[in-house]
Amino acid sequence: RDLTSVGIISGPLGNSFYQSLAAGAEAGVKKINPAAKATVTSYEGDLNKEFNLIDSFIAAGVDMIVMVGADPNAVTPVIKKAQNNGIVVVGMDAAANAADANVITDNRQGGEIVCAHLAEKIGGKGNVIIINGPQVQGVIDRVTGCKAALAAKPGIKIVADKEGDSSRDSGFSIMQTLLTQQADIAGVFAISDPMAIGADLAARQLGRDGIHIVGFDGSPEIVDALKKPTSVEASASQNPYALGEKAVQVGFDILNGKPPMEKLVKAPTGLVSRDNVSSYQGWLTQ
Amino acid sequence: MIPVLRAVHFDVRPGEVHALMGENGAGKSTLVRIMTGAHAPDPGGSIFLNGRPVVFATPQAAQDAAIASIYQELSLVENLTVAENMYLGREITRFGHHRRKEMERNAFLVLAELGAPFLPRDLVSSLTLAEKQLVEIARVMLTGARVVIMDEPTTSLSTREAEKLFAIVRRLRDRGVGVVYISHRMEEVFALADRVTVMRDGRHVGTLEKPDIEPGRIIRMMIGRELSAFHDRRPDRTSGRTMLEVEALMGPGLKAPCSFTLRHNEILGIAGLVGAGRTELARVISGISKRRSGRIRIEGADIEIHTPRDAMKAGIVYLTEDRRGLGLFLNRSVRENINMLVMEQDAFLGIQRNFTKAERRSQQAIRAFSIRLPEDGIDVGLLSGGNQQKVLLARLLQMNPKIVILDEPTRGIDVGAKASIYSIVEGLATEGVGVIVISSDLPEIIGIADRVLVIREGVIAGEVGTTLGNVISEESIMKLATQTSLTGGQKRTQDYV
Amino acid sequence: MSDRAISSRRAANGNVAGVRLTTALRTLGMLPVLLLLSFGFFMASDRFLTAQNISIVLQQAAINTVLASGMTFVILTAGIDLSVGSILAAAAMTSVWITLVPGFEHFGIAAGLLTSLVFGLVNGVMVAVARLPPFIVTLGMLTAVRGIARLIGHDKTLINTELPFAYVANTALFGVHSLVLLALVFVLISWWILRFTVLGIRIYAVGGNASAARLAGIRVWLVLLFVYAYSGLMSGVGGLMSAAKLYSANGLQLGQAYELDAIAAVILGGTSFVGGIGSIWGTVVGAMIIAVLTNGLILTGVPDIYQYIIKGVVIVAAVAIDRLRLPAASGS
Amino acid sequence: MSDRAISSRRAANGNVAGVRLTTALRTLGMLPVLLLLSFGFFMASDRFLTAQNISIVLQQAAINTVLASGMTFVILTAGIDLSVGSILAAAAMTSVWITLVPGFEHFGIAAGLLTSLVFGLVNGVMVAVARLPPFIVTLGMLTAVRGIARLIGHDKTLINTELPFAYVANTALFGVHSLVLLALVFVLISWWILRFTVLGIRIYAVGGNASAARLAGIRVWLVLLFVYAYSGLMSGVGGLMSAAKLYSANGLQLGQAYELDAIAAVILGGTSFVGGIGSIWGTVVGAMIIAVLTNGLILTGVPDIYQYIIKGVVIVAAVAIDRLRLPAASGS
Ligand SMILES: Nc1ncnc2c1ncn2[C@@H]1O[C@H](COP(=O)(O)OP(=O)(O)OP(=O)(O)O)[C@@H](O)[C@H]1O
Ligand SMILES: Nc1ncnc2c1ncn2[C@@H]1O[C@H](COP(=O)(O)OP(=O)(O)OP(=O)(O)O)[C@@H](O)[C@H]1O
Ligand SMILES: [Mg+2]
Ligand SMILES: [Mg+2]
Repeated sequence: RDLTSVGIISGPLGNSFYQSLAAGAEAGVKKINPAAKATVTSYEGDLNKEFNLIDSFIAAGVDMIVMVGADPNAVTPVIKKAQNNGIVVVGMDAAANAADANVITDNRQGGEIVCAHLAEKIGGKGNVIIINGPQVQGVIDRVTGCKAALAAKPGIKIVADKEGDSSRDSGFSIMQTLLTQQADIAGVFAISDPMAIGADLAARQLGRDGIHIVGFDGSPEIVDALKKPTSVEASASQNPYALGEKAVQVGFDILNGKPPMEKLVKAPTGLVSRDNVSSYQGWLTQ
Repeated sequence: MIPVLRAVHFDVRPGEVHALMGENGAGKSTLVRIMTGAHAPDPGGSIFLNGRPVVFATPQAAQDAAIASIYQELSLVENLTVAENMYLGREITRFGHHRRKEMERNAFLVLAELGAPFLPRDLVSSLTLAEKQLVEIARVMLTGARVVIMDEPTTSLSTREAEKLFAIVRRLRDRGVGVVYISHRMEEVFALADRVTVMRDGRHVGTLEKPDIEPGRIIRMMIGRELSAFHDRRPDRTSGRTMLEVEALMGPGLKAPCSFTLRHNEILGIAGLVGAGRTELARVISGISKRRSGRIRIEGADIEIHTPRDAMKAGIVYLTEDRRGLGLFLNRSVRENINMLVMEQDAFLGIQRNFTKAERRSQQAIRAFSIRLPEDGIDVGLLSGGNQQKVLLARLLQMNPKIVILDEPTRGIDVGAKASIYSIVEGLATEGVGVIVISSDLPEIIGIADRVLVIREGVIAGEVGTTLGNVISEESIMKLATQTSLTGGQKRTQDYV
Repeated sequence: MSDRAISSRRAANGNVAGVRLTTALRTLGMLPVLLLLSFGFFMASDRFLTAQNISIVLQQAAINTVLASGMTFVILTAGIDLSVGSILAAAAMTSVWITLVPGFEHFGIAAGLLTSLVFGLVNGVMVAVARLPPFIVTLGMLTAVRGIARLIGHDKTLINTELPFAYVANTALFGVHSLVLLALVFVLISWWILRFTVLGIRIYAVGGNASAARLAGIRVWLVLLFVYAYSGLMSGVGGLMSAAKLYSANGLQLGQAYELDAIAAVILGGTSFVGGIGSIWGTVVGAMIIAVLTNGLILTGVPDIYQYIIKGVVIVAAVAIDRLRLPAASGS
Repeated sequence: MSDRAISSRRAANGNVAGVRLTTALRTLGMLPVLLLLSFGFFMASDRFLTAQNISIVLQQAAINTVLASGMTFVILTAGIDLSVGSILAAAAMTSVWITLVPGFEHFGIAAGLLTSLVFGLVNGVMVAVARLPPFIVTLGMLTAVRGIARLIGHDKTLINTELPFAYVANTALFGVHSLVLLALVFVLISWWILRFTVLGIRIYAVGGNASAARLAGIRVWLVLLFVYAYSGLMSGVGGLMSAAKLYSANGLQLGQAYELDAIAAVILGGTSFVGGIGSIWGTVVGAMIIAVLTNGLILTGVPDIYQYIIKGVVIVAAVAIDRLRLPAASGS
């Protein structure tokens, strides 16, 4: 079968990660069939909206849907419905268990490596705070991975775990307040890069040196921060563009009767740090 | 589309008082609104000022041409002070700053001239309706207008304030201002007017010069038939059983415990000056204001009244003086407004409403009160002032109450309709209902009441009535109403002069 | 105000039929705008006017329509209810949670409705009895109930693939989807209350002039209590519909910002914030406009960013067209 | 309404000093509640009342205070402005973007303010001239301007680590942070306009009774145009403050749901939705309550979910306490 129309459901598109993801998926479609129509949308953190989008795609008669699942299991019914309409559904970035396949970042592994790096930077001891995010599976995995890595060093204590909304602004204000609350902080793990940078700005504004901050994503802005004299030390780098592209490719194969060996394709993250940032390739959006 | 006004000619000369008369809904207020730029006239009509045609697209344009007006429906901003309202739209300023002190001082002088019992710095929302009307008058006095239009300025003023207003009107006239004066009170028109123009159904019926002004003639022009000026003396009804006993009642606005009784068949008048506390007394009795102490008994039984609903259950209904603010639901239909109090009776278990009954009731009321409207489905807010008043009155009487308290019942009602309202009130009394009439219109109270309670500064100052030995007359009432103690008022003036 | 008065008066003076026509037009509200919009999308995409897509649009409008019905009551009394989205989430969470408790599987619907009714009553008591400003009260509840919704599931998604009340969102009667039928039922109930009951008239009366209503012996507080409770209950119905559709509930993700869509539907439908003016059918049309717009923009493949811009512009244009069409109808 | 009237009149009947006291109490508004709240947090955490934390609370309140000042004007005219968050984002995006264009580095502030003023004027024209309902107009703008803000940066975060106007958020004068100073300046300007200028009286007049204001010869449309433009401009100031603080701007994330906080501050501060009643100092206290609450809850280490619940409850409790304290002050 040929690919004529694809529905892409990404996360909040103002976040460059999801943009790169969507751009990758779109490029994947064009690579297979330059004439195919790819509609990019976002579920904007709303389960109901994700259902509605998929319903609309079913009505629009797409061949394939690649989507960021709002919840691994909660989206099952509507995915089933799409599949019953002969549509191939592939999860990307966050797994949807009912999808024909999933292409995701190994968030747990990312949390582990970046927090291991953090532990090393602070010398294996001291107080660490976690700037958490919206409680979706990917975020939960990151924090789990991070906590596991930190637990390996008995000298490290997690003294605060606060939820932000993944924006620079919320990273900034949470950090501001937490720095007041905690006299002694050695390290910070923020579940996304914008919040890591917000935290860095707050720390510098309050003149608190010697804090080590790590983020997650490997976004362009973290690259910039890593090249400058900031408190940011590292980030777990994902490759959203490749994720999107891969998801479409996997879907196309399924469409043509060639399912992948594993239903869950996990892409490992790399570590981008002060040491290797100059050689880090970064995200693509085109 | 049928226009409200049809080819009306009207002119005011400098230095005259030109009275405008006509039945409720004749189009007087509409004419005022057109002359002041609040409404646009239809093409074809024009306004001339000093012989030159002018176009008032906005009220501002009319103001710039030195035309000022008091609208029939109060147009004050409740949340501002008296002084701010008086200067609204033409504040005294320097570099964009307003000069509060100066405005308040000027306002004070004008208010003092009117004998207003409040201060420039009071919030308008804390004033009674009559006091608000004084603010409107004071506001017009502040402008240097060449034409002043007053649309029923005295509907809730008592004789004393009205007298002051007349003096002001005469002074304006002597200064060369043209005054347009609209009123349903004949005495005022005779006392003031140099010319009278009568309108009917949006048409110009005729204009009378001073020597021709004569009640019978005006009434004939207004309603097209004769009318006996005042209704006949009622039969003696002073012997009924006691209906309502009010004992040592205290509440906001009442300065001393109030006690009085009302009998079946009786029409009890309550008179007093503006702000004397007549309305407050009625509000406490009918559960609108909180009762602080005292007792209310109906037909001998103690009644607990905390809300208007309690009062209604006990058979007391109250006609508010503020029909637009507290009475009507302006954007609901006339029919719904008339049926509002009895809706539950029309509905099966309060759920399915019976629309036929409601329709019948409202048609009946429209006939009984001769309410003029195209059909009862239109919003009550679109009726003329007088017709709105009739709707409100009609609504109350649907309840078959035991006791009716009417606060300024004929506010803004034309001569013809007044007579029919008086006979309705008399009819109620004859049927055994206890009626309390609060009115600032002394001839009205004298004409209708069996006994008059006079209130002064929150205290019942006394009673007049034939059976009490003193005759009901303007003198006997005013004597009780005006024995003021000036101390309070004088102290307050010191802040301003 | 006065413009409105004048022209509607003109009709009245003209003839009685004139009044009826004006009233009907006012009730129809934005229907012409809805048709225009649909026609536009029909021209742009041949998939828009298929039976399947129409059914989807109706389904997507269903939850918002139910919420907006309750909201209509509240706004008619010159109030506002910002907490509908959070109450929806809390009701959905409770209902799914109860179905997961062995032995209570069949109490899901009851539990969800009860939860929403209780929160609605809390709103009502604070507005009607304590006389606090509705905006602040329901804003507080928006926040607090969101927290409670998350707490119910310990911040996790509750899933029940065997949801006993799944039929609520997964059956069809005479070819009409159950969500749509449900919305229709609640619209009809709301219409009946407003049109035929004494309570209905009192809601309009309280909104039109609360102090006059008190003087007319209406227990204003009772009316207010009712409308907030009703709006709460409608949110609960919305929550059940959502849970049944999703076979799951999530305290964080469900119903975020739904209050804006519900309010927009009500106001687009010609109900005035001033209170006392409006109708349920207008609200239905308003909800349909929002749903058609969202669906049509996706269907025609407009990029996400432009969807925002177009959606915003269309919403404003809709009321502007309405104003042009019938200056009488709008009670700004 | 009538309660309020009664007691203020009572004071007036009593003496002039009485009026002043009542007015002062009303202006103070929720200050006692703010103090109570602060005292509570002081007891719970010894870090709350440190100089550093107070400075942080003030900084965190700054942007919302500026937005809420503009919002106060709008709500005083019985309107509402839901678009402040989106305009903030658009202004921030424009200002950062311009600083990235070679040769235009120093036009950032001007560009940001101009953008916000234009959007404010668009709101104003639609409300004041076209007389569309403010809620729908600004809801449409909330959506459309959000799209434009995203479009400006092609949906990316714009970053300028060398932001020329970074001093806006990163300097201090006499130990007071520049964000706080800026907020203070705009509060004073707003206060001055409302208290001393003719425009101020007219804003209250239009809010109190628009038709009376019109009959008094006030150009109501001009007053309305001004308040929406002013609110837009304040959003722009907020956008610059935000951009300067973060050295960047993001069209999607900045200012999301800020309108709710701004409106909450205004209403907590005693300004009434009915229009015509309220003051800017009340708004400042309202904004401080929100900031103290958010900061205090994090500082005392309350878990996230419970923070929601507590925040919601405290907001409602605050108005309830206010009602108990001074039944006169509240214009429901
Ligand atoms: N805005 C309006 N548009 C159209 N007709 C109106 C409007 N307002 C009032 N009318 C109608 O115009 C007629 C004249 O009304 P108007 O208020 O001028 O009467 P009026 O002579 O002042 O009566 P009253 O003595 O009762 O005050 C009435 O039938 C009224 O219903
Ligand atoms: N809402 C109110 N709150 C407090 N005081 C009031 C209020 N309304 C009126 N008053 C005061 O109570 C007193 C009595 O007012 P009331 O309305 O009973 O007067 P009234 O005799 O009916 O006169 P009128 O209605 O002609 O002004 C006046 O001093 C008035 O200023
Ligand atoms: Mg009139
Ligand atoms: Mg009175």
